Amino acid sequence: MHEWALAESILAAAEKTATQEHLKTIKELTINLGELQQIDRGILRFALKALADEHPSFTKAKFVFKTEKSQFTCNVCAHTWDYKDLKKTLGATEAEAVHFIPEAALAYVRCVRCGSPDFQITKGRGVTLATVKGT
Amino acid sequence: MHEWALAESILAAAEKTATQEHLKTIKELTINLGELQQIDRGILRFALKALADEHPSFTKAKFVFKTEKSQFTCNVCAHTWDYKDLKKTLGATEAEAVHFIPEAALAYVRCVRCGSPDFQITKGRGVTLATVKGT
Amino acid sequence: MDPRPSIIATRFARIKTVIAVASGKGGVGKSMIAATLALSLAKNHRVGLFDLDVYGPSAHLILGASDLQPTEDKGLVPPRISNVSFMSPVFFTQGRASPLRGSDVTNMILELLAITQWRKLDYLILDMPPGIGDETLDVIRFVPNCTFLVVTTPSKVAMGAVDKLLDILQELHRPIIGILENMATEPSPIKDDITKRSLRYLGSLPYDPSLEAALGHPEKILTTPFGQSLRRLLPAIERYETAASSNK
Amino acid sequence: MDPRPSIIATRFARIKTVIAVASGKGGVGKSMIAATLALSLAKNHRVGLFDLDVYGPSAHLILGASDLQPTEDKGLVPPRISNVSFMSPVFFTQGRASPLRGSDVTNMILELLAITQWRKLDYLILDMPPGIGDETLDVIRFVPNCTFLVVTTPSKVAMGAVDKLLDILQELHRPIIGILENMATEPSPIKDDITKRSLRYLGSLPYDPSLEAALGHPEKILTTPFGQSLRRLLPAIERYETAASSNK
Ligand SMILES: Nc1ncnc2c1ncn2[C@@H]1O[C@H](COP(=O)(O)OP(=O)(O)O)[C@@H](O)[C@H]1O
Ligand SMILES: Nc1ncnc2c1ncn2[C@@H]1O[C@H](COP(=O)(O)OP(=O)(O)O)[C@@H](O)[C@H]1O
Ligand SMILES: [Mg+2]
Ligand SMILES: [Mg+2]
Ligand SMILES: [Mg+2]
Ligand SMILES: [Mg+2]
Ligand code: NI
Ligand code: NI
Ligand SMILES: [Zn+2]
Ligand SMILES: [Zn+2]
Repeated sequence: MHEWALAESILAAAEKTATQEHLKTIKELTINLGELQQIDRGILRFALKALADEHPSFTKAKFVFKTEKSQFTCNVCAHTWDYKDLKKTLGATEAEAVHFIPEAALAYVRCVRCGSPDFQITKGRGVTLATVKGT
Repeated sequence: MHEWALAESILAAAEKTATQEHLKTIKELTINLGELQQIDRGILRFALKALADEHPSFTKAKFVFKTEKSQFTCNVCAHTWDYKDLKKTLGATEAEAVHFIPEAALAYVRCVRCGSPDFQITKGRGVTLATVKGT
Repeated sequence: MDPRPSIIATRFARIKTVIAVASGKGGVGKSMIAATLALSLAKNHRVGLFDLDVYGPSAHLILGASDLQPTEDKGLVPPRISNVSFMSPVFFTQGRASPLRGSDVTNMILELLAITQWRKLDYLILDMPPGIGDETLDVIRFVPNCTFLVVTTPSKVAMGAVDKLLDILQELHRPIIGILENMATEPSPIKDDITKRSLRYLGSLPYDPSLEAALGHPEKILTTPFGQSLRRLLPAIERYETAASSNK
Repeated sequence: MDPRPSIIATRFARIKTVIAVASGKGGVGKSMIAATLALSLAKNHRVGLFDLDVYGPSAHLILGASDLQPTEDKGLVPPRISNVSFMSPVFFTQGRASPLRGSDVTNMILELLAITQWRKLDYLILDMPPGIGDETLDVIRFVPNCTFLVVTTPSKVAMGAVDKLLDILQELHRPIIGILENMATEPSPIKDDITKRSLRYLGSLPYDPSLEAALGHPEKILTTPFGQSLRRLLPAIERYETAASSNK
């Protein structure tokens, strides 16, 4: 249920955008979910709806989720790989740590080609707010 | 004359590319010069030509320089500015330090809008090798 | 858009005072002081301790917090140890090395700031890493109303790094509670410099050979000469807070 | 394409041995040991010292190198002090605070690796910062044939951070000369751990109250109990090098 905290941050960010763009009623939020964080869409949607209900400008908002595929790039050998490869090596505890803090992956994962721990999370890390539509 | 050291690195990088791409004779190198580093083109060209002369595959190489305008972006207020603004506040010693190590700018320069030292060099930092043409 | 910065103010809304125990220099006793300060204040305040040293987290070793984990309740709720709400990167790295680049450090800190539910606190103590890198810049940028307690030793080498942190904090007009001199010698070689900067010299803590044996045992730490000296300096720290709030 | 990494091997071609004095932990004496090691070796070898601690550079304070600057000759030639070729970020920041993000640190280090003309050296000593951040990852990635001299104190808190660095170095099969215990106590609480890792315990250096007064005076440092103890450990360090080269 830490998805609740993320839902709060999404609505706070949307509110900020709404103020900047003089939107009074929010119709749609598009939210990118980075594959690495393995967010539970059901819980996130539930939290967003519950929070939106308490918010006059968000009561009618639709929430659109898009998954951003993950990509890891080795700084040493430039090899790239994705969550599929990474998942095999993560136990349940490690996977949960990465769910909370995606950078925990750097403690557990190594480049599948050269074994280096020096790699970047180049795509699909976490939650971002892609678009805010309203009037 | 530290441009000589940079010329050496450019030719070493070009050689690496040439090997990878099975080029035997290099015809043209395009080199991007980030504005922040204020490279002396005359000296750099002189060094490149002198080094190329000793290198069978580079003797006929043409060197094309392009300047990449600089841009600084404040991490706090998102304001952007460029070398023109920055130059006003740098003394001769500071400017020389930035010529050697562009990141020295972070010790001397502040966001022109909010005064923060927490900014990024988003464009035009230093020397990059853009293209290697040959046969 | 990164949604995390937008929620931090909410997470900190019910925290009265945030104190970053910082130095610029490593090994001067930041973690010892941060942890011991948290333990002392927790005797009659609601206190949190947040270890921000992602490469060399130490607070859990000092507190003896080995088998703790945060619980989930609309975010992560820090576990409590010796009456202190405690959050640390070790909960996620399980003591493994964290070879992080700067941008990873920023992401880790931002994520923890966004999802940690500190709830109501009188004090949140931040145990800072050395340097003026991503962690320090992120605290300056993201943590609302952060005050700084700067730690040094009497050594010229330590003051070399500490001076740079003070330069930045003073340039940015950040509230500095004062400077604490750890493993002090007599007479203090740094008092003058601090006065010249118009900063407060909060006092000194002795080199205490009994400290090592007390590591991992909160109650013992409080009874060491080090712990007792720090306790005597609490009024000076609390006085600053009172002065700061009456200036508002 | 970034041209800088391509030239580093050339810059290091005439350096016989590179020793990174590292720890993971701050304040354990890395800079004292790196500088003193450089000074000792310089008595009968060609030696360079490269300060890689961009936030808290200390080597110049220890060497008393105040008014030095590199000279330009097909790159930057490090100035010499007490027979040591010395390169430091302070030459470019003039003692001002350097609030750098991780990617800036990497850029600064790469630039210095690419343009510094060390020429012919028997030893290049790297004074490392704490942590396993950009500097450490960059040295692992970019510095050819780097060996590691790992420094710790006997404290549990120090070993907590040092263990993480050792984990990474051993996982990556990097050559570790051994572990040096600074400000040692008797009996050593860390010897066993080191043996279990199949690493070499190089010896211990005493806590030396006379060191502070010697800072900035290279000749004095060498005559302190600290300096003399370190000198006695040189054969153990050089023995490693000989073993390593005969293995090639
Ligand atoms: N006053 C003191 N007396 C004796 N040892 C101390 C004292 N303060 C700190 N230490 C020890 O010094 C080392 C560095 O302290 P630590 O709190 O880890 O520093 P930092 O967090 O600044 O890196 C640790 O081994 C710690 O136990
Ligand atoms: N053996 C020793 N005896 C006494 N003081 C020491 C000793 N080694 C280091 N110091 C002092 O301890 C402090 C930390 O040393 P330093 O070399 O700066 O550590 P690091 O580079 O690991 O951060 C400095 O003030 C230094 O002068
Ligand atoms: Mg610490
Ligand atoms: Mg850092
Ligand atoms: Mg040091
Ligand atoms: Mg760093
Ligand atoms: Ni969750
Ligand atoms: Ni030049
Ligand atoms: Zn790899
Ligand atoms: Zn700004």
